[in-house]
Amino acid sequence: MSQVNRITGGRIDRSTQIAFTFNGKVMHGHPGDTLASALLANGQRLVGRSFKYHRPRGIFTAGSEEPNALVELRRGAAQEPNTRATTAELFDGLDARSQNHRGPLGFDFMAVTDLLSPFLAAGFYYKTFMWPRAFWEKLYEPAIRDAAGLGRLSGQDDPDIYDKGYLHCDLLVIGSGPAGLMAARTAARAGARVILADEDFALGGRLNAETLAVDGRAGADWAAETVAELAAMSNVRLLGRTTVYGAYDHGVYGALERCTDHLADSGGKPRQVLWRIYAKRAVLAAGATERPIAFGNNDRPGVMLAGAVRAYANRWGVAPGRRVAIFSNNDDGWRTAADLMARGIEVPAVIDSRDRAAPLDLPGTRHVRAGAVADTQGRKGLRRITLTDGQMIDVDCLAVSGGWNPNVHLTCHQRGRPAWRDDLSAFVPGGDLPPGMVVAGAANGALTLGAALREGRAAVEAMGYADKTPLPEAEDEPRDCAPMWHVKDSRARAWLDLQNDVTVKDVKQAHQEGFRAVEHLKRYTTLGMATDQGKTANIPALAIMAECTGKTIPETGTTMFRPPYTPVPIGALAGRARGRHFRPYRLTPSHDWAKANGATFVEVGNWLRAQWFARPGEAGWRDSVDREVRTTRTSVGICDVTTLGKIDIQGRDAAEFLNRVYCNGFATLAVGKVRYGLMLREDGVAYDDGTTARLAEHHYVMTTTTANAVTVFRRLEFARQCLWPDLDVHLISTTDGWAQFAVAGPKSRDLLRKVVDADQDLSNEAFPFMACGAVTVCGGTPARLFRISFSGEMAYEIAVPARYGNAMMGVLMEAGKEFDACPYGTEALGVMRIEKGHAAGNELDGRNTAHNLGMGRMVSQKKDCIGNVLSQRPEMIREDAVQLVGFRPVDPEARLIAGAHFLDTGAEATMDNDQGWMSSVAHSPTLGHAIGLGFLARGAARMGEILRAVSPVHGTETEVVVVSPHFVDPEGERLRG
Amino acid sequence: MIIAHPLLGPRDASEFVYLGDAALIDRPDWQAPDAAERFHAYGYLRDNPAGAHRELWYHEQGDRSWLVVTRDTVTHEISRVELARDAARARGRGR
Amino acid sequence: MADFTLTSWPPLAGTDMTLAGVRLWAPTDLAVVSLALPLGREDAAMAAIKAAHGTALPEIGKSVVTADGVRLIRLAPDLAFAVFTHATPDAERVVAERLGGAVYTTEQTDVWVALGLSGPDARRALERICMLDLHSDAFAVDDAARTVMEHLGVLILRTGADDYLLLSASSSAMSFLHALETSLRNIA
Amino acid sequence: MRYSALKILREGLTGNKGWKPVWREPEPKSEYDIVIIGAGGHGLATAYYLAREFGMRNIAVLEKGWLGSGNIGRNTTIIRSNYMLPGNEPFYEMSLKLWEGLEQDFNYNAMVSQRSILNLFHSDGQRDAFVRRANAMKLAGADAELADADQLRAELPFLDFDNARFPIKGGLYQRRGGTVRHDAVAWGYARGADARGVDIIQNCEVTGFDISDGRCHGVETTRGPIRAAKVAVCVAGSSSRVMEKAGLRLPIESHVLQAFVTEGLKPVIPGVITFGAGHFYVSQSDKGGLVFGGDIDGYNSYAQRGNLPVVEDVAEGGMAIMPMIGRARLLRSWGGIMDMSMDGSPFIDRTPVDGLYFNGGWCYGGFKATPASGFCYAHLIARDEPHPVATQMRLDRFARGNLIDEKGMGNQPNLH
Repeated sequence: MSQVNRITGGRIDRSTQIAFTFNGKVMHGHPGDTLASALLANGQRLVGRSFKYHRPRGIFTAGSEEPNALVELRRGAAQEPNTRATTAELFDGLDARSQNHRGPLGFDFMAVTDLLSPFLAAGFYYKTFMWPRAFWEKLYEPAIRDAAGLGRLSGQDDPDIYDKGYLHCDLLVIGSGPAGLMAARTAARAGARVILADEDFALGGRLNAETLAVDGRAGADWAAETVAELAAMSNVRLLGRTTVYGAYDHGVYGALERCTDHLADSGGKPRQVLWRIYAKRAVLAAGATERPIAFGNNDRPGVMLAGAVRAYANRWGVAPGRRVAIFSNNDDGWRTAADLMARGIEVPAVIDSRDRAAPLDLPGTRHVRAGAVADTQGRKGLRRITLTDGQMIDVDCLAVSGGWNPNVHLTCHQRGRPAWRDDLSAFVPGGDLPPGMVVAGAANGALTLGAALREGRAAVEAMGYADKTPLPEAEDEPRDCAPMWHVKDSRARAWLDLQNDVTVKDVKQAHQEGFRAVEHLKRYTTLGMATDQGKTANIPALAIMAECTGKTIPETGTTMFRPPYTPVPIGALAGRARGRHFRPYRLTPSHDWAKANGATFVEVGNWLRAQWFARPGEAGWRDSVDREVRTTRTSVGICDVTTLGKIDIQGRDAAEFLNRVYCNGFATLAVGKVRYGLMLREDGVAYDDGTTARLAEHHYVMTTTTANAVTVFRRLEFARQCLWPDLDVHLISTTDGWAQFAVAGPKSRDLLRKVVDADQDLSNEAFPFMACGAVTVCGGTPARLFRISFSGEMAYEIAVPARYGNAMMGVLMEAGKEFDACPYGTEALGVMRIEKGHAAGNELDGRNTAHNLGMGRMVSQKKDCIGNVLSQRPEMIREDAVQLVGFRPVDPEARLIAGAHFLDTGAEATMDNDQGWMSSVAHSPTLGHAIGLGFLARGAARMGEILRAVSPVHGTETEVVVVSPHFVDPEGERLRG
Repeated sequence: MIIAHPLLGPRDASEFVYLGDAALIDRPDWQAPDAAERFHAYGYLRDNPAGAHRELWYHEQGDRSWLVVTRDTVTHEISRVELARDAARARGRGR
Repeated sequence: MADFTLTSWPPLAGTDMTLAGVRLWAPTDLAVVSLALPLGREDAAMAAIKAAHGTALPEIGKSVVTADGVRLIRLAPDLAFAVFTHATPDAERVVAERLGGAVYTTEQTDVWVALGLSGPDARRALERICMLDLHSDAFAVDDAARTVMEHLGVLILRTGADDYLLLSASSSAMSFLHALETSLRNIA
Repeated sequence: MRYSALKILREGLTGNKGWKPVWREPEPKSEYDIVIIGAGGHGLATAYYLAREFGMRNIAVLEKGWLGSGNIGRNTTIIRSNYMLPGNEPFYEMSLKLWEGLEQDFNYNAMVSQRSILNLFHSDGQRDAFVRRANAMKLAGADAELADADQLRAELPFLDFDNARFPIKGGLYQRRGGTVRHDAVAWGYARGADARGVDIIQNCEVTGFDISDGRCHGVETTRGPIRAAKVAVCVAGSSSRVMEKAGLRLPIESHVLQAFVTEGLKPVIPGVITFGAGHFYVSQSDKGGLVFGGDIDGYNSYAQRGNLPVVEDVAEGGMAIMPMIGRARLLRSWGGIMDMSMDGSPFIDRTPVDGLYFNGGWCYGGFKATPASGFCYAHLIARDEPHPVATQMRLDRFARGNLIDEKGMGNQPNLH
């Protein structure tokens, strides 16, 4: 097929021809074309099917408001459904397919729904498909789901990359038509930092689509000159192909820049960039959208908006039809006739709904005064129109203009509600605009070119930006408009929402059934819910509802406009955050050593930690973990515990501060000593635990759990600044600064003696359990040594500056060779803590109190501390509350399941009989059987009782004995050894 | 949203962490005879106004200051930003 | 006692590349020490800093390079960082000794990793991840700010017209590098 | 008027002229036995069950705007009963059972679609918590099923198993979970209540309460005073504002929750899927849009709109687990105001004022609760005692220390 409808003129590059395909058929166009203009040039009128009735549809508009011409673009993983042909920039090799039909586009099997339309009126599905009940998911819904939807996702990972960014400016100008260009030029010349954004790839807005002159030359040429001037200024940033889609609080705007969508291949660069624009002020110059008039069968391919028809002729050099009738309720429609005729396109008639003389003198066309189109013919493309007076006109295109709606969307993204203007029959920006925003030009209801230029300048002059040069000269073309929303004499179905197939009858039925509030209307009929968000449909539908209720349009209401202005890909909103880079990851200082020594890693929050270290010959992770536990308990094991939060606390009041943030006493901790601390939330629930060491009179270092490192710091800052602002306390995180290793086991002291420099006496007397101090290692490297134990063995934690962490791990292992030392991971760590009955994340779950954890007596009532008052509420210290106890299976071979619930022997498995739950389980290599920690009602008083640990979700139950949670060395002799 | 930090100037709210009503500064006296009731009200009851709301924000990705921000919960307009430490002292908090 | 040697292993050692005409490199001999001013004794602390370095602490959000090459960065009313070239792990002691106990000092060197960014398009790359306005009217040479980039806390300093120094947590060094490297690749 | 396929056929053949208004538009009377404030899902359900189950007829439901204009019309339409704690789970399971018979009950197709809900887990700790929860569900008579990573790989091949930052280790299915056409729930209940004589009065804002001697005798409205023996507040999102008129402070903060829908797509996602390591959940509507959401914006707000950081956070979560949705376009976003309670769980209770009842604090979970909330509230109002599955949803539970804290986040509403 050749470009049969290509005519002269237009702002396309005719020197280059590019090939593309539509439904596999090769066609040609030129740089500067959209897919829609190229399809029209090639005579392709039928481009898609509607959502509900699968009616044949063509191109309706020339912009982002397009309801009909949606295609699937590109192939394979890059397939992009629901792409508007009217905004898709043509590139060589573009591959587009029509969507939402079964069988070829021309013979859609699903078009049978059109014949059934009397039974598929608004809301029909709420009234049926209810019997029998089970058929909904099995039969009705799958059929509906299959028929619904539009384009298809590929089901494969999006192959493109996306990026985001932040821009700052004094003035953001949204829209580069006459008002936007004037606003940007004026402010830029006055020295403001300006960003000018436009969704189109060609800046200039409607100037590119019109034949109106500015300063005596073609408007498009004036636009190009102005853009060139702006592009040369260092204080201006031009963002073409960029849609400002949302106005957020405090002058933050969301904008989507399409960087490579106009290229066949993104070349490894971001396909789109999502900008957050911080604008001190903004001028909304987003123009206006033309609206249709509803009449019988007004949805056929060839029925188009008049401004779009004109744009195709003027900007793209394309004749949307060869015999084009105009149907208009306003003066602007006449300009379409004039422009088409000037390009040699036959305009048999201008049907003006107004009973008045022609605003333009157009010899060669017929003026049908006070006329209207009642119906159309042509199954897959318009052939003929029938007027209300019965006369028929053969045409292949009908250009319809029902007036223009200012694009007020962004003015309403916060609290603004549009206001009705009778003289325009349209909503214009009302009050409560986003702070800092002013509106200019057509978006503000200034629909003539001269007014747009004046308003563009005035808008920024009001902000203090002045330009003394005279305003460009342009005419104020006639814009009279008399409202006509639908042709009442039409008997056939008349469409309002073309994509979702909402007709005038549907609106009337909604009224009849009581769905009269605008939101009810939308929700009941699906009006305005399609991909175009009703940009051409909502106002006419609102007007028809107003007719039904006898109220005015503003009384009937308007709908909310919310971001985004046009749809934004999820990939762009996510930017780079996907796959492994979804969130940052943190590595421990000994990560490289661990990687080289058989570690399997596990995500612990953002950290990657060694989970276990497999050795040759081990059959599975249990073998490795059991070995690591046994080695630690019999000799010595080493574990990187850097991930625990470390907070450096200094100040004259540090001791008092700690005494208030921990529930147990800290006032008496001596220098050189460490104490275990339990922190409550203010609501009395156990929150975090760890050890705090007093390094000097006014210097402490606190450790927190890995999970709570950040939030504990936050809470401490809250206490320091908001609760006790006059305590001299200073906090700074040192978590990443120190590589810290647990060296645990009966041989730990022997090992450390080889590493810690000799001037530190490590004997039990000189450095007993809970001692701490600054030491040096390996001949002078500063380090900190803590005699603390999580494993229950004699143990130390040694910290060195993080840069030495990887080497330190190697040194410790080297020094431990003679003891068969082993590294251990988080699994062995977990087994040993369960063997010792220490609470960890599964127990400190934000719901358990110190009372539940068996630590109720730690909560001092003799001092002020966070959480102690509310921890004493009656139901939190109930006798029959759950308490942390240990469990072992009656059958030593049996396994335990974390998450099992406890039931008395013989009790029915119901929630009323629930006695508690198992929180952590492990196989204890030390004891040779499974062990568990759990919370049991009145647990502490039930030692020796036999219960059932049931896991209905696994279909299992196990008899367990209630025991002390301290499975190994309950007296704690080992750690003091 | 943008919070005009009293020391650092305008900063995006995503540098901050939100806590809630600035009344959380007014932690009751643990030894008051009705301490239980007062802590219950402190911990759980909120004015939750539709309009001006004094609230606590923490500049976690910044200078680590806690701020008292007066923000309208209907319009989101911010009318005042103070350092919480100053606000706390003004409310009589000290050591 | 056997002889064991600890070798230093900074996370980004050796990073030095040029992308989009911008050099991205990791200085690995920078020491960082935090200085906290005791409550009620701020004047004495400021005086001690001035005495030790010959320069007063700058305003919040500013930094100053002292005659002896220490960059003092004021981060909050009661907090500053001293950043200087110093290879051995005793920076805190060195700083503390000069301040004679008037200031609470904490070793921060290994808490952070640094990346330098130099070149005319450095700002254009940072635009992709940094929400602060880095235009020279808003962020001049020697200005400093803590902010968040790609979920990472970052201390950003402008060291020259087209030069920036960024510090972020050492444990997430690889993500930090990825963030900056990707920004450069995406504008290349 | 009874709806059926036959009725549609008859109407279709006669030009759809015979459809009647789904509800009346009555003038308010000066007195009712019961006045319900708020014609949202819960208020309409309460009226419906009061009429249907408890034989009350002289009821008005007052609505400031149009019926269904609150959170019933701005949510992500999910139903489920996958709670853990005894204070919640039996209640939500009752709700799910009511959903299962709802359409036949009120003769309106609300498209209750039990296509399953899946909560993914990414660590052993999360798995343990899910096992505990799954077992609590089973003990309460609900269904629950654990799936391992291999099973999920086979069922949902589009999830990111191989390149994910947080590996998918498995998931907790509730096969009876799913979605419902949210507006239709309000319409169905309204139609059912209206047919039983309940006056639904739209555009009627309550401006005050008539309280004397510790008893509520009625309300002041923009359409005049209305007396009532019992006044039942049911205005989640505005609870603090309305109850303040009765002199009560609540353990509630108002927060905005955003939700999103994409352009229509052919079916790609079978049920509801929830990410366990980021803020994202998604389902696909019958019209083909991906309906998704995430976390609340996090600051007190009465504005039904949110800000970009949360939009981005949600999209990041989506791309992290299902990178196939990158080219799906976000079409609409909206914001609802949530009654965020201090422990994340709701209230259905009497108040210290006699004759004044309160239902609220639903956080972001009110939609799924609609039938049980209406039923239990009706029970409380009619009988003056809580329904057995709602005995813990009391306003005084914080003073007593009986928290229903599913997330374990304590008294900070924006963390629930």
